[in-house]
Amino acid sequence: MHARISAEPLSLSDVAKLVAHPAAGAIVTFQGTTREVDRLDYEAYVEMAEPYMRRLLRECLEQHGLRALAAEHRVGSVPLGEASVVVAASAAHRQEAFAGARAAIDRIKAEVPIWKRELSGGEARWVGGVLP
Amino acid sequence: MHARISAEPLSLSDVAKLVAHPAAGAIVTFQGTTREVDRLDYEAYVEMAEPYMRRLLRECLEQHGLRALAAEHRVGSVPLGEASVVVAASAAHRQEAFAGARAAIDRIKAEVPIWKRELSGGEARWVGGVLP
Amino acid sequence: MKVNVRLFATLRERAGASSIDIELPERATVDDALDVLRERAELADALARLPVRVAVNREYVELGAALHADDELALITPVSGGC
Amino acid sequence: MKVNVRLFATLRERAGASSIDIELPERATVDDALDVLRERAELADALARLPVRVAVNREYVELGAALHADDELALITPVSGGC
Repeated sequence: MHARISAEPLSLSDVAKLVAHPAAGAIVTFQGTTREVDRLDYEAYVEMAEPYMRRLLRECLEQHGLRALAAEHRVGSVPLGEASVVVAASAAHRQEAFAGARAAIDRIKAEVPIWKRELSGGEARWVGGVLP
Repeated sequence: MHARISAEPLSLSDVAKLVAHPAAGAIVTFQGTTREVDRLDYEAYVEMAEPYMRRLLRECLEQHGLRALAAEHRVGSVPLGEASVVVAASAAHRQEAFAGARAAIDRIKAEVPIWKRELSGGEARWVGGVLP
Repeated sequence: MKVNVRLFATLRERAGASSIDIELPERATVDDALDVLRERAELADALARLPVRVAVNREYVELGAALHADDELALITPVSGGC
Repeated sequence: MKVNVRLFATLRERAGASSIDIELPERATVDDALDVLRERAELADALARLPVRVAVNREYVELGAALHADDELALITPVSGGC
């Protein structure tokens, strides 16, 4: 179960390759990208976020009968159009791959200790979120 | 609306890039890959399949409020582990991006004039499908 | 009038050709074309066994649709694209 | 006993530090630690305004959980990762 917090730009194809499997007929990926603002600054409680994300992915894999599941979250500045998070799920069939990828990103957003600050026109503000 | 039938290997990242948009915060992709058999041979009624797929994508885009939607389908031999189809959908939020990508692949499988033959252990057989 | 019939997958293999021309009376419909095709020895078995949808000039049509000279008619057996 | 408190985002900015040490009596709970933190001038406003979840040694815990010397306690305000 690959889970990583990284300050580098994320690569969709690298994350997708991690879930390839000869018994997987379907791979679904999700990318969350900065939109409408100049940039987003992400901060993480890295020492907790990474193992928490790994455990969360294992639970999603089991609940949705996936072959493999991987996720990476970027920290630091993420400019307009770039990805802050990438999730990839593989399964025998598309139904499970879609459901597994969706569950993983829903839980990452709601539970993993990561925060973002929005920068737009010189103004910065922490974005209100969800209490885990 | 990008729709293409191609005899070349498909690139996930190329198709995903086609749907990037400054107002899109979510990109969902789907890849269908050959699993469990040595290879699949795809045959298409290319002159119809390409425009039909383009129209189908436009309908999915409108129904699901997407920013952009793209799909490519490979023809000829697709070995184990390689992708026969790639779909990418972008939207402001993940809900629409997931629903739009799912609708597009469901309709591609059920409606576009493409057929596959399974090759496994020297035996070849046309795979039963769905009448459009 | 002459109509061109496109064949794919199983039907193409049975016919040993990816397209054939058939002769139809003026004002023939898609249904009339199917009757003619079902009488051809190389397609009879497969057409008795497989359901088909018909496209004319690259659009799906109903069985009652009228045909015109030089139309391109395609026999679409159940499709299996995707993965 | 000493407990290390990790701060992030708004709380980190208010405190001007990413972690602070606090002194607690033996057998103190997470709730006791929160009471101590709410009395600190630099955190009082933010903790009155924002809900927090607490993690101890990198696991979410309930308010009644017992603390031990040198525990790492983290104040998790509403999270907004993802996109």
